Amino acid sequence: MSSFKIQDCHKQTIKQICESFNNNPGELISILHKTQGEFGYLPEDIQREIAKNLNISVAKVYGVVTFYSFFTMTPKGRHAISVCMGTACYVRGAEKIVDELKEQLKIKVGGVTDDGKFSLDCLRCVGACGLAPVVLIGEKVYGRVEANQIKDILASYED
Amino acid sequence: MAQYKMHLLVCGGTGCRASQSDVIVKNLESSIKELGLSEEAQVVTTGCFGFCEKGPIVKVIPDNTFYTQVKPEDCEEIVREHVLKGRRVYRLLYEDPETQKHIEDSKHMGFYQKQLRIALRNCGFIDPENIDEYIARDGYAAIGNILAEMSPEQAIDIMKKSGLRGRGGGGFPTGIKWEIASKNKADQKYVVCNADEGDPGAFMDRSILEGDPHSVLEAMAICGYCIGASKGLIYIRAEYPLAIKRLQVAISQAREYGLLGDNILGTPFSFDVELKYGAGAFVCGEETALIHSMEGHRGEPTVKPPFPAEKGYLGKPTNVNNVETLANIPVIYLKGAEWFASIGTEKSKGTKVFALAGKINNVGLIEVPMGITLREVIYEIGGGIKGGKKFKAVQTGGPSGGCLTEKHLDTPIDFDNLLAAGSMMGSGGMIVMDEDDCMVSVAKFYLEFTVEESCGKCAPCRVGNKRLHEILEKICAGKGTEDDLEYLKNLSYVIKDTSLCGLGQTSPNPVLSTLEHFYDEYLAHVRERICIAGRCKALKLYTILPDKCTGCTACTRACPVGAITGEKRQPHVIDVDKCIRCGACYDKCKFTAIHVQ
Amino acid sequence: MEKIKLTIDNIEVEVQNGTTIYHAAKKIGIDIPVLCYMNLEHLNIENRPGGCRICVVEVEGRRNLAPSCSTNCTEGMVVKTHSLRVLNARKTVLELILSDHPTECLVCSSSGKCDLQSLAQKLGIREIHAVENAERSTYRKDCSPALNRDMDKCVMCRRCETICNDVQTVGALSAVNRGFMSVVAPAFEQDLIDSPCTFCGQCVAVCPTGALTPFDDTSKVLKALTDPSKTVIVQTAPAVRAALGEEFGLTPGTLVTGKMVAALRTLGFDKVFDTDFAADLTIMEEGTELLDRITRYLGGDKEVKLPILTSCCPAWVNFFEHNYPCMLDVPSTARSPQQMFGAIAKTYYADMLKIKREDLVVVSVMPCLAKKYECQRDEFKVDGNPDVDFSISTRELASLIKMANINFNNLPDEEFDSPMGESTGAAVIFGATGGVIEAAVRTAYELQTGLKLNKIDFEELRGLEGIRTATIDFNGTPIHIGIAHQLGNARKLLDGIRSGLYNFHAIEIMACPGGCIGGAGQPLHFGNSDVIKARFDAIYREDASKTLRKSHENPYIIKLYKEFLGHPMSEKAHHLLHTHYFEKNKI
Amino acid sequence: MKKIKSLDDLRQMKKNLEQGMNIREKSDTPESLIQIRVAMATCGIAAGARGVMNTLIERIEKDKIPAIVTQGGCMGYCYAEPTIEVKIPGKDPVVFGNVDTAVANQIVDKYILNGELIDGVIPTNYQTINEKK
Repeated sequence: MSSFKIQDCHKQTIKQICESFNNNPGELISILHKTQGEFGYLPEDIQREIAKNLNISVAKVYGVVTFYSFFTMTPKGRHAISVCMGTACYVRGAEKIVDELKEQLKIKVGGVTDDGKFSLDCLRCVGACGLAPVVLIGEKVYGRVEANQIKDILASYED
Repeated sequence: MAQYKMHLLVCGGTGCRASQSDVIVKNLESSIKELGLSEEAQVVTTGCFGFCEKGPIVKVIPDNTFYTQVKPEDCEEIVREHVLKGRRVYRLLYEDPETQKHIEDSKHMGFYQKQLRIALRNCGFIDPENIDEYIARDGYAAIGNILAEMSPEQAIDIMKKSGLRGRGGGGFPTGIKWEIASKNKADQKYVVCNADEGDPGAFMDRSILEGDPHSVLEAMAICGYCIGASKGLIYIRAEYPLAIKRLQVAISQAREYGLLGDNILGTPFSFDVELKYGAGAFVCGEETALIHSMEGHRGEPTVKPPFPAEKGYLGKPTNVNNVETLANIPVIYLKGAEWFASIGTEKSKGTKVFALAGKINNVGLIEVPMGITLREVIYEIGGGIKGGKKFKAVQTGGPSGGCLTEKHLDTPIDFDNLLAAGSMMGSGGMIVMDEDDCMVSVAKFYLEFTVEESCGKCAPCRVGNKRLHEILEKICAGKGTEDDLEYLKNLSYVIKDTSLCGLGQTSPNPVLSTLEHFYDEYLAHVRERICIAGRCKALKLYTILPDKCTGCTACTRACPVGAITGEKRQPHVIDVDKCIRCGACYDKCKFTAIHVQ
Repeated sequence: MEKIKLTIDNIEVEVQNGTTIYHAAKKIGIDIPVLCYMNLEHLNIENRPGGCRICVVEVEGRRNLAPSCSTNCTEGMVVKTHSLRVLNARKTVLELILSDHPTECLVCSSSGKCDLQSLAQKLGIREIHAVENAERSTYRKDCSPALNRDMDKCVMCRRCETICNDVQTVGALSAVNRGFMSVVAPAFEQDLIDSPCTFCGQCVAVCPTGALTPFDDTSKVLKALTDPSKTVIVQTAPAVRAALGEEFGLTPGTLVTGKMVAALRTLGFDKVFDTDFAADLTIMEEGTELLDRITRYLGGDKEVKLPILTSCCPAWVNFFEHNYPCMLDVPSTARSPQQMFGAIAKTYYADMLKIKREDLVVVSVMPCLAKKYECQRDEFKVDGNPDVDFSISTRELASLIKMANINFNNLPDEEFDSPMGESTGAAVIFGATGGVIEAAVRTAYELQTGLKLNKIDFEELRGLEGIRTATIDFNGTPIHIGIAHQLGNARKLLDGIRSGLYNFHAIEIMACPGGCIGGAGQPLHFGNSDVIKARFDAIYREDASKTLRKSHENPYIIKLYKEFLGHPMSEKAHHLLHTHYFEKNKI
Repeated sequence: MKKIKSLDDLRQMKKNLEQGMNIREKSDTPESLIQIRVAMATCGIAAGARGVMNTLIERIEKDKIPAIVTQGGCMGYCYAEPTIEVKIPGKDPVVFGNVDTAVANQIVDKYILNGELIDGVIPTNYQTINEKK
């Protein structure tokens, strides 16, 4: 599934994270948050390592990872695109924006382009409803986006 | 605190931040410094003003000048003209959509005139990262008074008398909830703040946490005193980085002042608050699911009873209140239960915050007294429908709610009236739709959400909502039948009747309510195969108007399925059977010769 | 405790406070259908996620329908279990479940024993609405050596998850994903063989549909039986004879040893032997090892590992290989009876018949699914040829008998073949929890003390409690013994030893409830622990009926040592009858 | 920062802090307050409007007068700068010209506190900045 191979230094990082939560399985979600913040995603080996540190089953960790949409097992693109799919954005045409992005990037929602440059996701309400429809690329927020602007927006990302 | 003659309040909410309000703060500050006005004017980053449509907002105190859509490059002018010379920068003032007049101060804006801000009283007023400003506004006085003068029973009694009901959706009376939790004996109890706002299109909880975090902390402490808990937990969406940061700042400031921690204000009462992060699961808004999530498990709900008040976090009695509910609480103790109970309707007291969005002029966050009519909200506060289009419906309550139509425009909004109208208060999303919105598609949109957010534990929600969504898709694709409408109805009732938790018990509401109010639209989809709003792609009929077609062949080349044929320079025709209704020809035609039905 | 009165379907009923509607209804003979709910009362195992919503009933004054399995009765409650509203809801929900379920009942291995299927019949489902464009949740299929997973048939009752995590504490399974695609699976939806699964198979035993089924070896056995170049012999485990009859309508606890032997002969096995023979052998090896360790320990040897743990249960072996890799040198190195049988059969017996080991096919009939896995372990193969070729379960044997049109109940009783069909009472009780250690004690006592046992029955070692402890007086030396069945109890016991709570010389552990008699290959007991109790009693009845009840008295075992093995723990015995364990460390 | 040890400490602290927030509190309900607007255009500033404004703000704080001081643009009375406009609730606004710190104090003492008109009122029909645009 993923080519990630865990190294000793990774194990050390995970150990530290788990210890900072007293290796308490009740803090699993916080630990996953912190770990994903560190690695960008949660590949299999990392989940195994977390399970080992917390003395819980990997199945349990995986069950939690797959339950919450915030956690991901695939790395995001260098520029992670998120389209707000809150109702406000939806009624102001977010669907068209997603279609256009899919068309331009030739990927599905949740996918990453072959060159790893862009990834595309939908999320629920970033709370910038006044700017609907909203697209986030990395940290940058694009408001009142129209389908015909997508090409130019994407082109502005070089690498 | 230093005395400034002028305060420039800049909205630091997520919406305005997205349009660089942080840069605006910097620019204002540097211009003030440059012009030597540092002694006179102060720039304050506040929480959300609610008027997100026109963000970023800069409000100048004391004259209440309300600058909208300010850009970083406007700052120098604001300082030079307004701060230095007292002249308003007219081009940045809010323009009334009807009269096209610039309105100088916020007191005269329709958006604010009908509002009554209780939960949002400090949002856009104080610097949320400065506890001193909160204290200056009587912050922590409520908990102080309670600790000094009241027994928990007395304090609960006030809460009961105020008539405050939970703002998270259910509307359960807060005082009674506290009373139940207080009566369960245990060595440890917990106060949980539900900040897992997941309704797509509602963001009041986030705004409160970003704009007035101390109110929530103070209310949690009050609740802790009332029910006998010394630990508070805030379960907050990880997708709210700014709210998390503000809460962290607030918690550490409150701890430094000793307003959280051991022996608060020299009394025996101790209380502290910790943050727990959600990870993107709507169902975690449900109390039991939320508690499982806080314990590090999958956020699956469990059958109630036992209620959290009996057996909650780590098996201990737990009281869960949502953010907006909590934000109301300190002020109730300061101004009295009678004051609060005098606002609103008979059974719904106080105010409600709504996130007004959709096809409306003034998108934003509003707080209105219970009992206000939809008409007032849409036309007076919201400034009417965008682009002068015709109002069709308002969706309230998000994926758990339903649609209100023209006939509900004058119904006073409160918990019970909304329920009677087939919708619900929910967390307070209010999405306005106009004639271009297809109600079948709207129902489909919400079901798509539910399908994605169902936890999968119980069969009716896991499979039932999926089937509802499939049938709606079928109808939108022009393949539905009248039997499907019947089955939709039965399925919806059964899902409501049998689902385990609130998510499934309310998820068919968007379907049932649109079926009730817009049955004709459904019928048109399945009988005539027409989408009145023209939103359903598959139900569009593309034809070429022969008198307009020049035979340029642009459409023929654009058509991905070769459905368009014709001689050069002769009118072309579309083969309806081959046409996949992609609209490519429509986009390409320079002569508006493609007609869409 | 407080009593509560309520009305169910117009019948008044009085129950104790805390009783669910489901149980209150049951009390007055109203059987509310359930799907996810499971209550193994005597074993203290309950699965009550409230997820299937089949058991919903109408409660007067309540807004929505109530799940009867998890709604407690309240005073004055008025319940309707079959109103039109309830029936419509129940049928619609079942239809929904069926709309996400393959419709291949005719060829499903669970057909006829499937809760979902009988529910569809009971509720009279004749069509499934909205299936035209209905998407089905489908998953990768997984065939392990012991069991198959076809999660397309999963109804998310979560019974397997409860068993795997709460009862067995194996943690191989968890609910994964969310919503429509949610399912119970190992981590990363990998194959069970790559997971910490012990193949105890208890998940299979509780699955209400065909999602979890045993791996079927019957066709391979049939093929071997019809191959003229092969000599096919069979060994049957002690627990099988106490349960097989249930598949043919006999009351639980009916011993069918003789009929079983006759049936196996009719099926065409060349020799019908008894795993009990190997069980006696196991006692010789394991008992000697136990004595050896105790003697060394009492002699002051600090290196010696105590307590000694039994190693007959393959699921238990898997469990400690995964979970206690630091304790790999603690369990007895003695192979399980199944494997000892295989090793002797393919050497001693094959030599006796003068045939090559490849031409001898050893089949075992086991109450167990983990045995299917065990016989495929590399340690138990010689040049790729396994000591035991195929292991079939009690249920598989029943289906072979039915397939062969054998009228089981009318069969005459027949005797096992010689020499590997001879056994003592000590071997029979291997089938029940506590039996192995009792058998070991019978032999170890006599060998250690040189005295003859006055009383052969060690009642203090018997019973169905999850964890039991006893101290046996070895003529002045107290020997502390611990017993656990179900892996969750095993974990408690081991953790108790680690934390200093217990101090034992020897411990017996069995993975399944009640020991092998409650194995996952046995006829399904559907949570009725009376069935297990009856099998338990039958095992001890058989023991009591034997003239020889101590393994070291088995004349054929004595002969085997004399002719072939030398003495217990000899080099040859080590080579053939002992094994070693591997750190698996999958958690 | 130091810990707040009692309710009295908290109340004292509030008292100390509320001054800084007064301006915001007041601007929240301007219609019920006396509104004083100081013309702060270039000509006004040159004539000393900033000093006048400071004086007014200080007086209001000192005497706890329910008033709010804002600044405005040029009112068009350049010959009489600095000018201030005072609007007492329920009364018409009055504009005073040639206001220096002494006059400012006088305006507070006489007009605001006692309702007496004083010299320096600009009597003609003027327009407030609101109407002008």
